[in-house]
Amino acid sequence: MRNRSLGLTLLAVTALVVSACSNTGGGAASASAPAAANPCAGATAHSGGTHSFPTDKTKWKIGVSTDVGTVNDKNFNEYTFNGAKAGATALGAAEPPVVVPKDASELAKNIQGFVDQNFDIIVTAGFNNGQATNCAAHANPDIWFIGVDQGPPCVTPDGLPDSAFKCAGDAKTLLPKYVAISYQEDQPGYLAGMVAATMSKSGSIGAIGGITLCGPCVRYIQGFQLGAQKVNPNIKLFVSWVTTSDFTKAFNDPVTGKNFGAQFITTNKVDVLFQVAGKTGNGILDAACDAGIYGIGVDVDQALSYPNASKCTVTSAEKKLSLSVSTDIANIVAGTQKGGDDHWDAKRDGIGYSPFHDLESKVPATLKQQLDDALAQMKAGTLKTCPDKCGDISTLPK
Amino acid sequence: MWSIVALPLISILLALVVGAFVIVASQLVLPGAQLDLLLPVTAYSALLQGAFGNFDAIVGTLASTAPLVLGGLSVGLAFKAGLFNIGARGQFLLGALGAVAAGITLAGSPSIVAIPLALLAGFLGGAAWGFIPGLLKAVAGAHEVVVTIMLNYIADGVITAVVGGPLRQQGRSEAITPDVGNAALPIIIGSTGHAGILLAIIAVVVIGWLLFRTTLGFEIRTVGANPDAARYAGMRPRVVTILTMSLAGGLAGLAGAVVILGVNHLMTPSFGTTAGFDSIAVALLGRTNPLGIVAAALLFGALRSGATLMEILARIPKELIDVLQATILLFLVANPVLQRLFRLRGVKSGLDTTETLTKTYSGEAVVQ
Amino acid sequence: MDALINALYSIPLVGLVFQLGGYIIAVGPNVAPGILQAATPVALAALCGVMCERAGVVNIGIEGIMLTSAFVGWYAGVLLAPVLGTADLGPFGANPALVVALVIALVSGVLISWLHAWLSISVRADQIISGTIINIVAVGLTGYLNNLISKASPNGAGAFTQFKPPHELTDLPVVGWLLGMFLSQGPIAMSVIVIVVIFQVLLFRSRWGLRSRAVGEHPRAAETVGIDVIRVRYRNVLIGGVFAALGGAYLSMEATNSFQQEMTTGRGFVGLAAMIVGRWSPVGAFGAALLFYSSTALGNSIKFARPSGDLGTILVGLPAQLYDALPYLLTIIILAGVVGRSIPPAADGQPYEREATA
Amino acid sequence: MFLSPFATEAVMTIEAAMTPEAPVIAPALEMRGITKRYPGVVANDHIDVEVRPGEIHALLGENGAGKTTLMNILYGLARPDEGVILLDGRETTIAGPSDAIARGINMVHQHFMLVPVFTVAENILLGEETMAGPIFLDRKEAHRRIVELGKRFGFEIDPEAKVGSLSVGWQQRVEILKALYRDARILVLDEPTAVLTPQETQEIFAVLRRLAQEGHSIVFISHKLYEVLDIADRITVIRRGKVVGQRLPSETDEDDLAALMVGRNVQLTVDRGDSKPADVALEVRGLEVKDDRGSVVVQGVDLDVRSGEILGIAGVAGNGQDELVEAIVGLRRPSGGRITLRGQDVTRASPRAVNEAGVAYVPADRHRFGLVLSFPLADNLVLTDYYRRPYARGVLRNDQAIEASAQERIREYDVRTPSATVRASTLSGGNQQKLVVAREFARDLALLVLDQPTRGLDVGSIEFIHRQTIAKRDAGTAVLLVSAELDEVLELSDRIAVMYRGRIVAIRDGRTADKNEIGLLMATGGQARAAAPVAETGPAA
Repeated sequence: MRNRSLGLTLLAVTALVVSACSNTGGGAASASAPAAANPCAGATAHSGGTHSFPTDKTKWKIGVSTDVGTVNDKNFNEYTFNGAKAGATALGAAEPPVVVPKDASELAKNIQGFVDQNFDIIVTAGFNNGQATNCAAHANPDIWFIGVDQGPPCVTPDGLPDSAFKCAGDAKTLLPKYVAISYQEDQPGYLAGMVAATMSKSGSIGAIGGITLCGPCVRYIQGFQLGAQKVNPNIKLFVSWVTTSDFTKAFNDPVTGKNFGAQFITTNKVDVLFQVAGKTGNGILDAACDAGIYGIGVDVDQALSYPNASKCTVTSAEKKLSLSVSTDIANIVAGTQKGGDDHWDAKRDGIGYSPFHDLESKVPATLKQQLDDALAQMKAGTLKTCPDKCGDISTLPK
Repeated sequence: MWSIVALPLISILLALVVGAFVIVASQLVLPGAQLDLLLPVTAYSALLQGAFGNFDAIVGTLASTAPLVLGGLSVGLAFKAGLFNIGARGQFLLGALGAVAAGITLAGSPSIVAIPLALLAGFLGGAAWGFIPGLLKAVAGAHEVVVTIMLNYIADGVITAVVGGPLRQQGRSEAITPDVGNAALPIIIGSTGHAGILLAIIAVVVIGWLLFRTTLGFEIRTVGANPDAARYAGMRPRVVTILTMSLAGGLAGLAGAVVILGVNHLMTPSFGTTAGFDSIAVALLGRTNPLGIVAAALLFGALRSGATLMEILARIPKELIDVLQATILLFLVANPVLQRLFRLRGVKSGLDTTETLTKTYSGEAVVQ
Repeated sequence: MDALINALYSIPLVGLVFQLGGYIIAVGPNVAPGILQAATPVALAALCGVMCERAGVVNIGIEGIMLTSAFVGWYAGVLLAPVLGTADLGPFGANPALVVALVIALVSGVLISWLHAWLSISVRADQIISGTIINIVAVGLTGYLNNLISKASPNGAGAFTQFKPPHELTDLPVVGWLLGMFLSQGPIAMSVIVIVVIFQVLLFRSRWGLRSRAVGEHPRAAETVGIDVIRVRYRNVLIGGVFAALGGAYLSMEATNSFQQEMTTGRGFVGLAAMIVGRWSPVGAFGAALLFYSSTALGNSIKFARPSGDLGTILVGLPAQLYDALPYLLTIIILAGVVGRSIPPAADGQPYEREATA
Repeated sequence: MFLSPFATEAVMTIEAAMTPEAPVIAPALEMRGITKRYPGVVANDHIDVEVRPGEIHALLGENGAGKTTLMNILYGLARPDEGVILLDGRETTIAGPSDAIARGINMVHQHFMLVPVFTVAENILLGEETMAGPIFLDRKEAHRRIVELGKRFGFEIDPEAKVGSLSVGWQQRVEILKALYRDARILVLDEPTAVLTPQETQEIFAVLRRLAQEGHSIVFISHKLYEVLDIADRITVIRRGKVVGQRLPSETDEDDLAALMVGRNVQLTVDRGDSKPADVALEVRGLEVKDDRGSVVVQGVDLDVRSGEILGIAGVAGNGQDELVEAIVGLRRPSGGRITLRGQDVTRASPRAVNEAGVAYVPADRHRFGLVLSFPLADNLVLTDYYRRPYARGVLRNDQAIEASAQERIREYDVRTPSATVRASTLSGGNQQKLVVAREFARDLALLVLDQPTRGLDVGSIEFIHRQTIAKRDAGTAVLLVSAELDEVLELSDRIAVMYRGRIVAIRDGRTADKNEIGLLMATGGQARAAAPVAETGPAA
């Protein structure tokens, strides 16, 4: 009996396969045209005509879709969420719900979830969300999207994400409500480098990145190198990466970070250490404290965000993730925000260095002035903070 | 019929009760949280709505189900041969890698060529990752559980190295592969219903056919149920072990290929998967039977798919799905207790055709 | 002398071995304390494995036990810090909240081990499935709660700090760096050495050890001499839970004072690998854990300070991933019996049913 | 506690008590009316046994007579359904091994309860540890006592030797030491000589006699007549769960005991008719086979089985029959010799090749080898030829053919089942065996190998299988029958080969064989009587 029904199923499915194959065959005929497969197949428009934004600004619905990982990652996810929260609070709107994908296959679905629920502003965190956000923005040109670390957007003339990376389309006009945030990481890196070279007595300083495959990490450290050399052309810079193979170890494993940092310090005898490694970096700061040397934080003021290491965190190279998100939200509601590349650099106060806090007394009085001068030059656009091959790891010492 | 579905159904219902309890209890331990006794209702109705609320939701559930069916078949097939494939995760990743590598190579070729070849590459990638533990088990008695766990970790490293290296798209500061182009699976239902759903159905039929209609399937089942009898009957348990693990790896690899070609279309080094461990739950809940696996995969696919809306509307973290999953398994495994509790007689637990999986942990080679 | 060394260096393979030895001696003292720290959670996981499997219970839920305890300890610290205060109690940066939280973490490890014991010993469920359930439930529950909790960014009760041994000790020739390695540690890392020694001695010299091993090798024989197999197995699994919990607590209360989702990152499984490579003995497992992280440390050292000569060319030429993957590869190689076959207790993983009821 | 030097006096008193004239003192152990039922079988049926202090008491019976069950009850490993146990005249309940040990009862199990990777000392200490303080073992003291104990009973043993590396004879000594270390008053030995060489046996006997002299009571379970006569002070014979007699060695001889043990019940007889032996189907020459532990258990067996005859192998279980059969059917690789089937060399052939050469095999352990209990009957009926036409077409199973043939065979072989789709595990033992028989008998065969084909079956099934076997013979198949049931061998065989310690020690004509003689040969290998003929080879007329 069961056997027979199995046979029937077999027949039915064979029929399905045959029809599917013929479908595919038909598809293939038309597929000879380039880029037949729409990379945005899953992204659909919300229901119910054109999206209308609430007139009462406390009624704005803001949602956050993070990158794979956790909300409290001391990184994109956390500060993006904090920024959205701050933006919502400023409006008097409800705290944004946050969706955390469990793996990469959920990224698009999470964004679509907010679209289907008629959210007004959807904030997505991290580079991995870039393609999905671009697609959703393309399908829903009447909803605002803020993509952190996704700029500048690279689109085809149709406004779809450009897999060939030719970037022939103009994102600003094609996707008028997609705000793709990017940061000039080499600028805060440069400032951090100046601090490191000033604070170093031995003339040896270090920088540790999470993984070589992280573009912003590379730019931070490239800036760091130039900044340090500006203060002390003879400075000896050691650069290392926690891992080449494991993203968890690179950004999510403070225990490994602490170990790695300790070994780095004892081997290279540095006395100032800059880390660009997320939560793994927290462990690196711990190692700096344990070794009695200075640590430099990244992204936010880590003397505050990671109090465990505040006693030795002399400053942090900040890119103001939360500020940029909350500012953009305010601008959107106010009607002044534009789509496209949303680049945050010194000119917009999108980057900076953190106060010295408890270590103020140890810092030479002249340093603050030098930093502010450098910041002013950055704003004026007269300071080169990244080598010509910006983002190319080969410029860094091995 | 009741004897087959009673235990899974009771387990699922009890797990939902436990989940509700967790939702309520967690409000008690959180500082400053308000107690909302109806939160479980809100959460579960959002979950249901997210999974089956409308056509798109249902299609989304189907798309989430497809890799779980393939993964469940992988684990289930291995169970049938008395093997515990805890390495579906690594095989999934290698399958995804194989598919993306083939996909970007064939991105400009006609779909009719590119898709089958990319799928085949995915299958082979996973099969290679299943062949290793199968071989080591057969010739040296290395327990497949430990070997596959180790291979899961090695798979992570391989992905990062390859995506960050040879497959990396030039000109971008982040490690990301190009798009698979024409190798992408066509959408056959709604907006997200890729052809992987069809592939999963085909796989169910093929594996069901293989297991119950072919002589090889009979050998696989005999080796799993009674390896001594298999040897007596002139079968070759070693060959069957290697073959089954490779096939199981291939199925998990196909799951990875389906996700890459049907959903993501490209790969980054942080491409991970929940499907690997979900597959174990699917296979166990589905009693290692292909049709049972479809039902179990639908359940977990719906949970995974509906969880997004649960997180948006009820603000319940997705990890609740893991809790539900583990609790279902817990009740299923503790079935002697359930049977006593619910006075179920003659109800079968589902894994009774397979001998204790830890049996060969002591490192004996498969009998010749 | 120099001539001799040069001569040795000139022989291809021998020269390399000498170079490697020289390199390790040069960097060893610097990295040794770090190796022990990195190895601590893995070693504790491995000890849990030895404790369970010596009595015949396979425990692949160690990862889950560690994760649970890491979370419970950290969050107990968060809740207790305002109540008990974080006044320094003296050594190791201990404070009342931290100490009580550690105890709670250990209790949580015992409780979740009890679940595994019940499923695998009393219910006689498949032990691997039971362990898998524990892993999934731990990831789910800790992730769920942490997700809710972390939105408020609470602070824990601090972390245990490392002991700073006096310079006179660590500056001693030859043994100085070894003393430094064992003494520049926090309380949990230091306790590992103590546990390993005591466990090793008890396992092979005490009544408890004799009975545990008998139950893992030949439970029927143990029962015929009047040993309660079920009780021995329960006891060992619960004690193993304490070890795993200590490993989890190390992550969130000594190495850091924070909890992150899935922060064990596979250390429980690597612990199992260490157990296998260490042939189910406490000292062996500990040694294997140290070996694993020595490999990582070597990989790091090569990044920081490239060794000179041929050795440098070879070591740098090896894929960097290899150093990270060594634990996994080594385990597979040993399981495959290519080198040094490792044989588990004979009744490992077999549910035990009393004959008397027949 | 150990017998101190002062105990010598006590021993003498006991010896005095043992003289026949002396009044009988309270037995050290008395088991009264012990009854134990297992589903479908009464293992012990109101058994009464008493063992006096300082006595070696033999329990004699065939395999499956219920001796081991009785001793498991004594040791607390099984509960009696009825009956009481008295120690020194006082009624006691024994709930488990620890109870038994506490009361001075120790058991040496047929399958040694030793941990191979432990040392001698560790094995002996286990459960009864000599401690130095509350935690640690006192190895020194333990070693001293073990060595001393060994010396007292006439052997020197290294307490640090790994048990797994010892010979079986020495393992046996370790088992006995283990009991003595616990100061056993009553020592039960279950088939202690089953795996020993004659020399080892004599050495162990010397130890046992010493023990008895020192006042220990010994229960000696065996089915070997001459050994029992050699060692026992008194003999209780058990057959089919009942005590059938009690003897003093002085009052009996091997013939008498064999008769008691085997019984002279009226047999269910099958008319076996006349055989018409044709060409030699199976030829075995100089076969040597090792068991799982690597000891040679089949030593130079020569055997011929002709088409159309039944060759029965009689022998006590564990004399190499299983290994012989497994070697013939390809499951075990011989370490020497040659097996030829109808002129074709199959010495190293795989099970499948042997099967395809026309050999069918009904294994002794049908649950382990013969059946897949979780599979439906139909699948079990094609377990060995599922891949052949008509059950398979290429890679595909032909479910219709499988189903049809299943129906037919179930009918033909009278398997009582509701349908062919139920699991084999739902059938009774008899029907399960019929299932195996139905599968193995169904095709044309060159050779049919039956290993314990009727063990544990009901009378109806036994008769059925016997008739089928004879029908197969009459159809011209060569049949090799191995059975521990002497009656079965006598009843079916055209020729009978007696196997003892891996050798064929005698071949007799099935119709004229004397049961007592065969029983004796089985039990002694002919060594006890010089008259026993040397092994004959080749067909006996």
